[in-house]
Amino acid sequence: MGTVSIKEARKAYGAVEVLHGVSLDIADGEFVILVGPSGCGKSTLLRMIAGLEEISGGTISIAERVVNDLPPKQRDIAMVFQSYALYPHKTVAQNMGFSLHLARTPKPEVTRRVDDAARILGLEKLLDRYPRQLSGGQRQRVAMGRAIVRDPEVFLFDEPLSNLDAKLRVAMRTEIKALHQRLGTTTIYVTHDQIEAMTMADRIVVMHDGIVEQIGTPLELYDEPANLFVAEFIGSPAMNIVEGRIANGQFVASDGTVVPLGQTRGVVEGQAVKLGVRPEDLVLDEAGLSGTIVTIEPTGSETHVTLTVAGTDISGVFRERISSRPGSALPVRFNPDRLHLFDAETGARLSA
Amino acid sequence: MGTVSIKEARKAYGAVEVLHGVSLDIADGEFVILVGPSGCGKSTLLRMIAGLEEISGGTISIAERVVNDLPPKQRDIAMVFQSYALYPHKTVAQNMGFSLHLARTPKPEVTRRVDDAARILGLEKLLDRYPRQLSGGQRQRVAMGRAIVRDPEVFLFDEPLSNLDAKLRVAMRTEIKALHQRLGTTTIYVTHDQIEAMTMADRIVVMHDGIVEQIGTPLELYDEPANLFVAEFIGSPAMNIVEGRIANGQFVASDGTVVPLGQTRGVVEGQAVKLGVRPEDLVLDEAGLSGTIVTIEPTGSETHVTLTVAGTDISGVFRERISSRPGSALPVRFNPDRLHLFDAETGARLSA
Amino acid sequence: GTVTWWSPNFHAPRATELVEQFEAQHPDIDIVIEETTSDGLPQRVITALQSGSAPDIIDVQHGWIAGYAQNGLVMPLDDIINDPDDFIPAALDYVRWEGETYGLPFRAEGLAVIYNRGHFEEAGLDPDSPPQTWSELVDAALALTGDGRYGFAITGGGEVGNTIFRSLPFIWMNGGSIISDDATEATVNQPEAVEAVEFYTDMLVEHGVSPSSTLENDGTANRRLFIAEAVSMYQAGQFDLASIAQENPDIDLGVMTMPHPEGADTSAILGGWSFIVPTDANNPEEAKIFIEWMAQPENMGVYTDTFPARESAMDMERFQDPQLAPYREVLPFTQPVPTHPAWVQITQAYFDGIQRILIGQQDAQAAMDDAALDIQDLLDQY
Amino acid sequence: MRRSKASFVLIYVCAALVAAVCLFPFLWMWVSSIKELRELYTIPPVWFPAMPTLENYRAVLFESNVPRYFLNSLIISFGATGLALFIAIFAAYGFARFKFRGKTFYQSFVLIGQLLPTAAIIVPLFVTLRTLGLVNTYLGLILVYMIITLPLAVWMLTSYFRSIPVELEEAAIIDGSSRIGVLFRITLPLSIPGIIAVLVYSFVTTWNEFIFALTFATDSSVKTLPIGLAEFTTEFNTDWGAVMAASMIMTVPIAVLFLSMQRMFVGGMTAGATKG
Amino acid sequence: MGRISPGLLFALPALIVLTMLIAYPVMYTGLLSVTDQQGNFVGIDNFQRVLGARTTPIAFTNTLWWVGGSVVLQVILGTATAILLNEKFPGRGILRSIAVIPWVVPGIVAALTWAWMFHTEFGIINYMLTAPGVIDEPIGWLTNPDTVMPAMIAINVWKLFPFVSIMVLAGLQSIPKDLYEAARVDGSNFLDETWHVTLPQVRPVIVAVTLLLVIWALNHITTIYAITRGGPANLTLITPIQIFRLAFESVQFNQAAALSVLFFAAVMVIVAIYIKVSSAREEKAL
Ligand SMILES: Nc1ncnc2c1ncn2[C@@H]1O[C@H](COP(=O)(O)OP(=O)(O)OP(=O)(O)O)[C@@H](O)[C@H]1O
Ligand SMILES: Nc1ncnc2c1ncn2[C@@H]1O[C@H](COP(=O)(O)OP(=O)(O)OP(=O)(O)O)[C@@H](O)[C@H]1O
Ligand SMILES: [Mg+2]
Ligand SMILES: [Mg+2]
Repeated sequence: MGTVSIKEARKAYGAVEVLHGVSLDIADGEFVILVGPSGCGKSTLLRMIAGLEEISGGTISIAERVVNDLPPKQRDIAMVFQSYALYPHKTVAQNMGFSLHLARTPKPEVTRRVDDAARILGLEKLLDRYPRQLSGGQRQRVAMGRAIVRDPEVFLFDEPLSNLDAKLRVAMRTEIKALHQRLGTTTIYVTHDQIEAMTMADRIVVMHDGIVEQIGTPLELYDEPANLFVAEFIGSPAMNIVEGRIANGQFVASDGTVVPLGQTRGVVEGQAVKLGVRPEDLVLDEAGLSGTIVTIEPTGSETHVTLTVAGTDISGVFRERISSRPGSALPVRFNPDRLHLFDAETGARLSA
Repeated sequence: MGTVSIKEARKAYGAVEVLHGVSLDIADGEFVILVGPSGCGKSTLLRMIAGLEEISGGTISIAERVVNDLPPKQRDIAMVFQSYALYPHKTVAQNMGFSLHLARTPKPEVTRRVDDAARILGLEKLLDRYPRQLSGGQRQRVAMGRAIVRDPEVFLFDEPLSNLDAKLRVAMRTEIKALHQRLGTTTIYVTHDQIEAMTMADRIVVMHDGIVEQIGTPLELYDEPANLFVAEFIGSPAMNIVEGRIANGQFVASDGTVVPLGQTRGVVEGQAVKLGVRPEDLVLDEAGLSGTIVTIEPTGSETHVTLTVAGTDISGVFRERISSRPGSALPVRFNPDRLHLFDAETGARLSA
Repeated sequence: GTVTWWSPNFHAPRATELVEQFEAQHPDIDIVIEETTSDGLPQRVITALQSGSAPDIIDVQHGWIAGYAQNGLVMPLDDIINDPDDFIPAALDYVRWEGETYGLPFRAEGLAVIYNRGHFEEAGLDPDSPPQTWSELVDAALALTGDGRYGFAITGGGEVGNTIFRSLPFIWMNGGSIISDDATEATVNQPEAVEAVEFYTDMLVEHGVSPSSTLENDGTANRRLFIAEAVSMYQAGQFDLASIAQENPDIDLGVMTMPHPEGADTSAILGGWSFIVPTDANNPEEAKIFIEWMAQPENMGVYTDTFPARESAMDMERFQDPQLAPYREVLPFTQPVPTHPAWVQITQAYFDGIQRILIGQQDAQAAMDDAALDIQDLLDQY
Repeated sequence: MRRSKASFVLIYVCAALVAAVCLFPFLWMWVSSIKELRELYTIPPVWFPAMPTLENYRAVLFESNVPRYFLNSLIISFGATGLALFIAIFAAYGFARFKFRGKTFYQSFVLIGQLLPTAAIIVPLFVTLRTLGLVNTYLGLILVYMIITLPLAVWMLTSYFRSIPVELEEAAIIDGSSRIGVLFRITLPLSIPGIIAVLVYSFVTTWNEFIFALTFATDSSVKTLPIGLAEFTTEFNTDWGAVMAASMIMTVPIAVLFLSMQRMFVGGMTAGATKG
Repeated sequence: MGRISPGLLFALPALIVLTMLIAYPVMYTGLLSVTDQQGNFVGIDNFQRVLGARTTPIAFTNTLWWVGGSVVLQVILGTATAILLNEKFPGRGILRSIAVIPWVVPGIVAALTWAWMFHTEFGIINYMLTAPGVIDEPIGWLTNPDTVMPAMIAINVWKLFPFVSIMVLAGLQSIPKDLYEAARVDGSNFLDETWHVTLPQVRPVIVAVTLLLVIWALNHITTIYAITRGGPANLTLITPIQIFRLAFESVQFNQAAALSVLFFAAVMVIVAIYIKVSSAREEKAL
């Protein structure tokens, strides 16, 4: 039963508290992804679950057992470290097989599982190398392999794919999902990759400065961010925010531009609000708001454009190749059904 | 004059040759991005340019001077290491200021430049910390800071943003571009991030197993990949490849499905070819080819779908939210103007 | 029972021989010899005595015994000294402490002067009538000095004992002493003593007839210089004769007693070795039986390296070598050093004074005045 | 990259200097060991003997106790070094990787045996050994040498262990290793240069120790080489040739042993292990 | 916490062995220092006596010189040699084992060999200087008040700097290569690298080595005792030799014990301060 339950967990380094009471319940077999800005405490939380970091407050339970004082060995977890932490004096194969070896798994079984993992990770030809003879991405894959050869209660992955190229990353993503489906092991996964987060997670936990901002399924977070922070953090390029107020059931930006709203549940006439528009919800429309191009960056599949609309710099992502130059006009419309409204003061979501 | 010219550079570790003759000319002030699968030799090439790795063959010149035997100090380069290589006994500020200190820059000037860099990187509050007290992303930013405080002939960046969250990464991208515009310093940049590569580079160099596959501007690579490898490597999700042959100026897949082609320059009737279709060039079309959904992954802004079309698993990226379940049918059409044809044997691009 | 005997390595070969004889006569007593080395011997003996797990018999130098006796570490042996009058009186004086005799002396010797007859001839001196008095000594030394060669080597380095044995006799000959007989007063700065000290140190300081390395030289170093023919005369014991003969057989050796002031007698410190029985010995009774046997003239005469400590053993053939004559001659003039509890510290203070003179820090009077202050301090503690 | 000529020259000049300083007295010893008696002390000194002789070596090897003492020394030095290293590895690991109350005190305590002058402790130490019944035994000397070798081993190993990245140990713990397992499978293999250094120095320290050996080993069945050296000295004479020959016999094997072990000073032990 | 910390548990065997060996000697010394030869309690008499002796302050000053001179030079020379031995060049292996030789040579033999080489008349050193005419007169290295202590220190440095070099060399092995690379890219030359990467990285080793050297120097007898016995005129008399003389030459165990206790206390204070300061810095910088 690989449930993980974290209650009001706190962590302080000396006088600096970096986790201010994090609560999180993870069901058995769930795939939870932690996201949040650099330095918000993700690794710290993982390390506390693993038992590598003392818990300054609160409790952490694994499989319904409080593990606060249990050494890592007894928690039955596998972890991929952000810094790899490969054994420099062991070959790739030895690195990956070490935990099995410790568990007195029979040799042939170890070889089989290491070979399996190596195949998944594309490390077959490197099994006899030492870490110092590997490239950065190869090292990261070994770190990954060390975890996936095992069959623990809980997997903890700390940015396991950050140093891999896009193609390999997509492949690895599929492999990890397949692995998860096959083993059904509870997994806690830290990533900075939006696509990874959105496509792999059962639930995403958004952290910020040592607290949890929101927990939900990927689409919940994307479609109904609980507050400005989540709204801006999830999705890339980030959601555009326009300041203004509600007038006549419409949004009026500070410069007077009027944006019609699809629905206005939860807002009060005259209230100061912030309007959130995702870049992909900008639609090219000759009849739309007037915008001026600031920068224009084709990415191949899309075109990223920064425009000045309603006195604000707004980024848009268009499927179309746009050949206009910076400075030229580009009229756009905000898709009224996909707008987000937030309280200007608290940042809390207003409309559903 | 920060030109960098690499001629037939080779690198062997003992008997293993990892770079098989790489040639590359970089103009002064150019921003060149190296991409390629993990382990293809990108870091090795950077390290050879920096003078950290002996050159087994060929020559490397910086500013028109052959530097093969020059120590790093005399090459006037700044580098961000993939492994960070922070000085553990120096604070963040000392880490960043070290090169200036060595260059006998006056104290106030050092402070100013370090503070500037810290502000750009969001490290202001961490200046007195030691590396071990930082999170992974914070460390990476310090590594970045160590390079950008300087004003060298050439910047070498080895995956400088891989551990940062999407939002910070976008911000940093902008900062690096601004820095590059301001200083005009020749920059060689390794990344796995497609968007980074596409939006930042003047030219992209695609490497593979120690050779250069193609060099070109981002859109050249995206729109006219020289071969199958580049086609599949650039763009994420990767381009779909369907095997078949040319018949009647149309593409006929192995299973008989017929795909109309926009143009057929360069192909011969009956030739065995591979058809390349980018995921975003799939269009939902009731009248299109019949496809069966294998997996379906909403990412928020888009929906990634894997379908079986023409007997092949093909991935498509749609702006639409698709609510069908795996197993159900999804008829699609390939945008005929954006198809790519490659020789089935050599993998070389056929149509323009 | 078993008797454990610590015998130094230079005595041990003969010890083995004698033990065989003894055991033949006393089948019930088993003597086990443990060889000691002269390096670190004092520490080792003291550690054994002090820690209470000592052997039954130890060979030690006469001079060390007073210290052991005052700490109650050794047994009185009066009951086995059968014929006290036969012993060299100075030897017994040495090992006596508050009326009881704590050691049985078996070996005795004094220093004389060894000289290079060849050098004498080269310098126009008569090797057959070596200098008798202090002034003759200085004259001869001056005549012998020159060309990298030194007439008379004194010691100024090494263990304290080296310099005490070589300089204190000069003080005695001159009628002085280091401390008064009743051990209440430091007398080392009195004119007789100072004059003698000055005479001794002037060999280097004033006349330069002692090598410039004097401050680092002990008796052994002087012998080496003599062997290297860089020194023509030096004070030495009879044990040096064999070494010289072996290492430089070309030297034509002469021996004379130490020169004395006009009208005074020669003198020397009595050196030598005694047996002791530690208080904590396991088998003191049988140890005493063995020592008593060893003290018999015929055994003592065999065992000693130099001369035996009793007159009756002197008749043995091995003591009749003519070269040894001056050493026999000097024996009656030998004296023990005072058995004061602080004697070692006193000699150290004195020796420091000598060294101060030799390095030119102070003149003899000033140095001895300082030494006297230190010595008086030590005396006042008892 | 490749080193310039100038720096090579500099390196060799320094190397020659170090070699000269280290070797000079040693060469003098060697030259003395093959001199005849009368050539030992001459003015001026003789550089090289006219008639080199191996007589001293013959005497040392066949006519003295040195071979037997060599064996004793081997046993005692190996025993003392092995025991010290074994105990010290644990202690050093405890000091390097854990925080606990009074750590500084315990760390200083390890030094205590060396803070008291030898002269002060030798007698009571003898009593201690006698109480334990260990006078004149190998074990007795081996134990006593802990006083000398433990401080060295504990302090040095502590600092070597500290330089191994903690993440590696954490990884091993996550992999299911016990603390001891971590120590022996991760920390120790990565500290091999340190272990070698400590091993050599502890070994040599005990190999050359004189005062304790002199006092606690009075029987020739346990006497060690330094006592053997002292045995060439009699009351007023020292057989210098023999002492020098015996010293060579004591010294050279260890230098050769170290020559074979210095290969294990492999640089960049932790390369590729972590990022940061 | 009722539980004994695992760290202490690890240290326990060492602490037990040492306690077993050292407990009685410590008590015994303490007891001796306040009693007389008959075992009667005499209070601080012994302390007064040793403190009153004229040699005590002399020995104390000499000890400071001796320890300071020896340790500073040992650490500097040793570290420099370690850095040299860490460079790659043909013959490095041989040089490394040559560098342990001074330590391997038995202490007494080394001391006497040096004494022999320094000897005014017999000494090879004077011969080498006078023969080519560098100096006219042989120098009395061991007899001249100005040279005798430096000569002793030189011998001690010779004997122990290899210890520093091998220990530091071992420490150098675990410095990550990429730090040097980073420093090189940052524009550092060899000296900068040494100062900013090598030394800070081996600092813990140097700290430990220095501590051991200080203690050894404080307690070192062999070299000086074998060569000068503290002379001439107490110029090289250091406290441990004074104690040794008191105990084994003068058989004044009580005074020796008193002086030992004083010495022990002084050393303990030095060591405690040193450990506190260095570990405080360690916590910060590691
Ligand atoms: N010391 C070495 N010995 C042998 N092979 C090595 C050594 N160092 C690197 N390699 C190999 O050289 C190849 C190129 O390595 P490099 O670090 O340049 O890759 P990379 O392109 O930077 O990859 P990544 O994106 O994973 O960082 C890799 O396959 C790697 O395994
Ligand atoms: N030893 C320490 N002392 C003080 N602060 C620390 C220490 N270790 C980490 N921190 C701080 O704790 C915070 C959380 O660190 P953590 O490593 O958990 O961040 P993270 O969310 O994993 O970030 P990243 O995405 O950059 O890896 C950071 O701000 C970091 O600076
Ligand atoms: Mg992290
Ligand atoms: Mg790389």
